[in-house]
Amino acid sequence: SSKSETKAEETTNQEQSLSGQTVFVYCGAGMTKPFGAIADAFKEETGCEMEVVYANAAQLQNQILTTGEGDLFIAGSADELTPVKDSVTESKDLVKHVPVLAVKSANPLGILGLNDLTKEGVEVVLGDADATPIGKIANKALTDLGILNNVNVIARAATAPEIFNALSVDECSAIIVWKENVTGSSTEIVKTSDLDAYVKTVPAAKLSSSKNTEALEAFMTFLDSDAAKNIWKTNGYEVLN
Amino acid sequence: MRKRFSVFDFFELFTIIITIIVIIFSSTLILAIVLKGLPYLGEAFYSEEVRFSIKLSLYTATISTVICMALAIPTAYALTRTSFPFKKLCQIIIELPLSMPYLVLGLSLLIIFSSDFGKALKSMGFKVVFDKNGIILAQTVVNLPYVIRFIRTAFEEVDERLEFISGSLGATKWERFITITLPLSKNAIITTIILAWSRGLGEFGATLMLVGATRMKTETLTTSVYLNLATGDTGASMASATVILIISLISLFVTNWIGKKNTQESRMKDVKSW
Amino acid sequence: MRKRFSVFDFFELFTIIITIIVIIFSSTLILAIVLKGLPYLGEAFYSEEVRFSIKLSLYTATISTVICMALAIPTAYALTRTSFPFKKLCQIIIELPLSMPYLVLGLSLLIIFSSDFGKALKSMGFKVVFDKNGIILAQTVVNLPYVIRFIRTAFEEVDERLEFISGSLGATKWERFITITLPLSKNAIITTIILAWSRGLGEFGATLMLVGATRMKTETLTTSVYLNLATGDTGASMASATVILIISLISLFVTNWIGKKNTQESRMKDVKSW
Amino acid sequence: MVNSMVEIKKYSIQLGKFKLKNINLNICEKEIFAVLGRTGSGKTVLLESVAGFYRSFSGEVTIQGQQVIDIPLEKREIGFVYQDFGLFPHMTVYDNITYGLKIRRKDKEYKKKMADRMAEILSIGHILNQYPGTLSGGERQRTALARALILEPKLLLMDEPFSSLDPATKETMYQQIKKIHEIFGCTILFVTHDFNEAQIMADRIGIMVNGELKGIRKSADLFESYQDEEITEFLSGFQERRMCI
Amino acid sequence: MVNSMVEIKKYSIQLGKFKLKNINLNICEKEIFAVLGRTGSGKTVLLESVAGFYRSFSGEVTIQGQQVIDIPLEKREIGFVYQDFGLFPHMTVYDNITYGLKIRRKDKEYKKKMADRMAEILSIGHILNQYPGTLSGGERQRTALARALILEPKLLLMDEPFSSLDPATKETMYQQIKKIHEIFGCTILFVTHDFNEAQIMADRIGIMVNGELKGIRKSADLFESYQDEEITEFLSGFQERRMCI
Ligand SMILES: Nc1ncnc2c1ncn2[C@@H]1O[C@H](COP(=O)(O)OP(=O)(O)OP(=O)(O)O)[C@@H](O)[C@H]1O
Ligand SMILES: Nc1ncnc2c1ncn2[C@@H]1O[C@H](COP(=O)(O)OP(=O)(O)OP(=O)(O)O)[C@@H](O)[C@H]1O
Ligand code: MOO
Ligand SMILES: [Mg+2]
Ligand SMILES: [Mg+2]
Repeated sequence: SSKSETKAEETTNQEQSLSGQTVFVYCGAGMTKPFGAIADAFKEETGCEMEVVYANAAQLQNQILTTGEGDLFIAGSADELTPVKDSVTESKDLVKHVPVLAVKSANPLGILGLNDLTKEGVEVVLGDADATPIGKIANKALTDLGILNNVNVIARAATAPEIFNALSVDECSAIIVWKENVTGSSTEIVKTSDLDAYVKTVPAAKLSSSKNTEALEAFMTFLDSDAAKNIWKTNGYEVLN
Repeated sequence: MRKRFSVFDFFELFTIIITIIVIIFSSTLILAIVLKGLPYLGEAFYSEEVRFSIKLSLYTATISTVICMALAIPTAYALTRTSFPFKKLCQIIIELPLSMPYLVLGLSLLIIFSSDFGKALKSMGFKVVFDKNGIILAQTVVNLPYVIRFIRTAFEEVDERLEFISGSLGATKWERFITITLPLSKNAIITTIILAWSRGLGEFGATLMLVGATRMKTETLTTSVYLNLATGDTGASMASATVILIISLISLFVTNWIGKKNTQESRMKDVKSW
Repeated sequence: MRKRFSVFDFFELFTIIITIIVIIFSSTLILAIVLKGLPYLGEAFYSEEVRFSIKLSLYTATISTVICMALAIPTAYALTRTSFPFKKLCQIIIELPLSMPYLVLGLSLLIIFSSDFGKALKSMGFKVVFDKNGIILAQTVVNLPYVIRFIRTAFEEVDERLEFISGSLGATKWERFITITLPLSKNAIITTIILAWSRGLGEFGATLMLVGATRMKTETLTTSVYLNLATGDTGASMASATVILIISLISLFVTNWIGKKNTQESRMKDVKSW
Repeated sequence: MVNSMVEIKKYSIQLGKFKLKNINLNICEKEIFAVLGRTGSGKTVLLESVAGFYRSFSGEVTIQGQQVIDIPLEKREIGFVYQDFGLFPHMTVYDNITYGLKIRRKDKEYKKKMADRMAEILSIGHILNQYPGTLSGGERQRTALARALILEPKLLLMDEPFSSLDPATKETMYQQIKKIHEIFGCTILFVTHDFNEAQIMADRIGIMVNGELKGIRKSADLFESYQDEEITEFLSGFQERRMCI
Repeated sequence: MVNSMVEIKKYSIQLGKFKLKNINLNICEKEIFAVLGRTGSGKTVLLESVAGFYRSFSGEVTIQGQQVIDIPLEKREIGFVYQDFGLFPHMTVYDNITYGLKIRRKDKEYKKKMADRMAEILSIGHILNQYPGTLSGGERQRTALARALILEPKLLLMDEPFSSLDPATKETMYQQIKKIHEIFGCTILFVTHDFNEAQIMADRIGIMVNGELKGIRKSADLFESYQDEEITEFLSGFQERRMCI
C-alpha cells in the first residue's frame, strides 16, 4: 500500500488543480462496475471528487427532473435521454451497448438466430416493451422480422439482470439482453448478426444544472482517454471511435 | 390555587404536537402523490390494464394474507404454547429473513423454484415462476416473518391462566385456543392482517424478481406504478399509486370499524382523561 | 382407559407440523442465499467498500429506528390517551402510507425535498437528497406508519385502570406513562423495534429513489446487494446479503435475550403444558 | 367405608420460598371438607394441587383412583371457583356461565334453561348481559360459582367462594349450595376464613398451618382442645370474641 | 362542629342499568365511616365516586371544599384500597408499596425505612421480593393496603380491605389501622360486609340499599330499630344468628 501512496502523491503533485471540486454523475445501475472504475481512476489522477448515483434509468430520470441537480448523466442507451432532453445541454457517445440473443450453454434447442425463436417449445423472456430499453429493442427487432406474435414470450421483466436471471436459472430457453449481462458458464451468446442493426450507444449527457464547468470538462476529456476506454473494454463493452 | 386545571398538561401537549407534526408530514407525503396522480386518475379507471391490475392486486394480496395467517397462527401457537427441542433456534430461523431486502428474497425464491423441486411442482400443475402464484408466494414470504413475530408476541401477552381455566371447564387445546387465546389477541391480529395485506399491495421487490412484470398477466398495481415510472410516465404511475391509496383508505375505514374497542367490557368507558 | 395420555393432541401436532414446514421453507430460503454468498464472503469482509456499507447500514438503521420510536411513541400515546378533534381521521391519515410501494414513498420524498422547502433546508445545512440523511429519512418514512400502528395497538391493550391507580398515587401523566404504560407494553415495543430496525436494514426502494447509491458515500449493504445484482455479480450480491443475515442473526439473539419473559411474575412458570 | 373421591398422599411442593409439606388427606364421595388457615398458609396451593395445576411435586394426588396430572385437563371434570374468580373478560356473564355447556355442544335451549336456573339460584339474573369488568365483587364471585356449578361436577373446589358477599346473601348461598350438593351428590373441598361458614357447611374441617395440614376433624368438634399450640392460637382470636358476645 | 372532609351532595350517577340515587353524606375530619350493604348495591361505585373516577354525574362531591374532579388526579392525595387490589403486575411487592414514594422522589433509605415499617405493621416482610402474580389473596390485599397507607393520605378509601384475611390476622389489622388512624389523623371511608368489623372500626355506619344510602347512624346504634323495612331485612339475618350463639 505504500507504493500506491507514493503514486498518489505524485499525481497530486502533477495536477492539484481539481482537488476539492466535485463532479456529480447519474449512472445506469447496469454500468456500475466499469463506470465505478473510471470514476476512481479520474479521482486518482486529478484529485477531483466523484459523486456517482447509481440507479435504474427511470429513477435517474426522475431524480434529474425533480431535483434539478447534477452534472452528467450516463444512460444505458441514447433513447433514455428523451425524457430529460430539456435538461441536457450536449451529449456524446461513449461505448456501444450491444443487445444479444442468449441461450443455455451448448444451445440444446439449436437456436441460431431470431427466427428460431418461433420454433415449437422455445420459451422467451424479454424486457418490458415500454419500461426497459432492452425490451424496446427486442420488440422492434421481432416486429421488423414480423414474428413478434409468433414468439412464445412467457414473461417480461422490469430490468436487464432479471431477464438474464430467468435464463440462468433455466426458466426459459432464450432471452434478448445486453451483452455485458451475459456472464457465467451456464449460458452463451448466439453468434448471429440479427441484432446488429439495433446496437445502441451509451451517451454521456451534460446537464444544464451543471455549475462546475472546469471539472466536468476535465472529466469529459478523461472519458476519451485510453485509460477510460480500456476499462470499458475489460468489462465487455465495445468502444466507439 | 389554580381552580380549573388546564386539560392538557405539558406531556400531553408534547405528544399532541408530535402527532400534529407526524400528521402534517404524512399528509404532505400523500398529497405529493395524489396531486400528481389525480389528473390521470379518471383515465386510469377507464384503462383495462389498470382495472386488471386492481383485480390482480386485491386478489393476490388477499390470498397471500390468508395464507400468511394460516401459517403464522399455528406457528405462533406452537412457538408459545408447546414445547419441542430447539425451539429458540427455530424461532430465530423463522425470523431471520426479517431484514432481507425483498429483492434478495425474490431471488432466493427464483433459485428455489427453478430447481428440480420447482420443475417437479410445475409439471404437477403448480406454476410459480412468471405466474400469478408467484406473486402470492412472494408476498407471503415477504410478510411471514413479521406476521409470525407479531402474533407470537400477541399470544405471549394472553393470560395463560384463563386458558387453564378454560381447559378445566372441558375445553380441548383447540377449543381453548379458539375461545380464549384468539379472541384475547384480536386487536393485535387485526393489526397484523392490515400489515400483511398492505404490504402485499405495496410489495414489488420480490415480486418483480420472481414473476417479472408481464402486462395484463402478472401486473399488479404496484408493478404498474413501477413500469409507468420506468417509462417516464410519472402521471400514470402516480394515478396507480393513488388507486392504491384509495383502496388503502377504504380498508382502513373498514378495519377501524371492526377493531373498535368494546367499551362495554369495563367500567372505564366513561372515565377517560382524568 | 388410556393411562398415559399422549403429550401431543391432534391440534398441537398440527401446529407443530405447520411450524416444521415454515422452518424448512425458511431455512431453504436462507440456504439459497448463504450458499451463493459464502464463497465470496471472505473477500467481502476484506473489501473496504463492504466494511463501509456495514457501518452505514448499522448507523442509518439505528438512527432511523430511534427517530421512528421517538415519533411513534408520543403519537401512539396521543392517539390512545388524549382526546382531540378528528382523532379517527388523523389516525387514518397517519396509517394511509402503509400500503404505498416504497418506491412511491421515495419519489414523494424526492418531490418534497427538492421543492423550495427542501432547498431552504439544504441551505441551512440539512441536506436530504443524495445524502446520508436521506437514507435515514427514507427508512423512517417507510417504517413510521407500521410502528405507530403497532405501538398504538399495544397501548390500547394496557389496562387503563392501572394508570388511574398510578395517578391516584401521585403520578403525573408522564410518570404514569413511564412507569405503567410503557413497561406493560414492553414486549410489543421490543418486537416493533426489531421490525423497524430490520426493515431499515433491508429497505432499498425508497432509499434508492431519494438518495441513489453513491459508492462509499450512500451505499448501504442493501444498495450494495442491489447494485451487484444489477451488474450481474450475483456472488458479491449474495455475500452482502449474507452479511445482512449475520447481523440479523446477532440482533435476534440479543433481543430474544432482552425480551425474555419474566417467569417470576406469576405462578404459571412451572405449569406449562397441562 | 364409603368410596374415596380425593386421595392426597405424602404430597409436597415448593414454590419460591414457600413449601407445602407432606399433605395426607382422604376425602370421601359426597363429603364436604373445609380448609381453614392463616392467610398465606398454603390453602390455595392445596386446592390448585388437587386440580393438577402443578407438575413438579413429590407424593401423589388421585381423583377416583386416577393420578390427577395423568388425566388430560379437559377430562378432569373438576369445578373450580378461583379466589380471584378468573372470569373470561371478553365474554358476558351469560357466556361465562354457559362456557362449559358450549364446549360440550349443548343446544341453545338447554344452555338458556341451565343459565336461568343458575341465575335464579345465585340471584344474578340482572347482570347476564354485562361483562365481568363492570361487575361488583360479589357479582363476580357468584358468576364464577355459577360457571363451575352449571357443569354439575363430581368434585367442586372452591377458594373462599363467599368472601365478597354480604351476610344476608351468604346465608342464602349456604342453603343453595347445600341443596345443590344434595341433588348432584358432588364432593366439595373449599377454603374459607369464616369459622361459622365452615361449621355450617362442612362435614370435616382441616387447618392449614404454614404449609402443613393439621387437626383434621369433624366440623362439630372444631373448637375442641388441640394438642397443637399453633392451631390453638389460630382459633383463639375467634373463640375469645365468640365468648364475649 | 368539626371541619368536614368529604361532602357529597345530591349525587346521582347511572352506570348501565344501575343507578346511584341522590346520595347525601358528610364525613368529618378524622372520622371513620363504614358502608354496609348487599352485594351489588353500589358501595364500590360510591367509593369510586368520592375518588373522582366518574365524570358524568349530577350533584357534587367535594374534598376539603374542592370539587374532587377539578383536582388533578395526581394531587388528590386519596389513598384507595381497591376491592380487587389493582396491584402493578410488573413490579415486586416492594416496588408496589414504595411506588408513591418513588413518584415523590423520596430517597432510597426513606423508602426502605417506610416499606419496612409497613411490612412490619401488615406482616408482609417475607414477600417483598415476590411479584403480585405469585401472592396469596390475603397477601395481595395487605400489599394494596400498604401501598395506600405508606403515603399517609388525609383521606383513605378502602373497599372491603380485610375480606381475604383470616380472623386472627383481621384482629391484628383492626388494631394496626386504628393505631395508624390515631397517628396520621386520617379520615377513613370504608366498605365491609362484616357488621362486627364495622362496629369495631367505625364511628358511623351507613347502609347502601339499591343505590341509596340509608340509615346513617352511630355505629353503636347499628342494630337499633329502623323505619326502613329493607334495612331491617338486611340486618335481620345477622341479628338472628347473633342471638342464637
Ligand atoms: N410462585 C411462587 N413463588 C413464591 N412464592 C409463592 C409462589 N406461589 C405461592 N407462593 C407463596 O405461597 C404461600 C401460600 O400461598 P396460598 O395462595 O396457598 O395462600 P393461602 O393460604 O391461599 O392464603 P390466602 O388466604 O391469603 O389466600 C404464599 O405465601 C405465597 O406467597
Ligand atoms: N359500567 C357498568 N355497566 C353496567 N352496570 C354497572 C356498571 N358499573 C357498575 N354496574 C353495576 O352497578 C352495581 C353496583 O356495583 P358496585 O360495584 O358498587 O357494587 P357493590 O356494592 O360494591 O357490591 P359488592 O359488595 O359485590 O362489591 C352492580 O350491580 C354492577 O353490576
Ligand atoms: O443500467 Mo440501465 O440504464 O437501468 O439499463
Ligand atoms: Mg388463597
Ligand atoms: Mg364492591
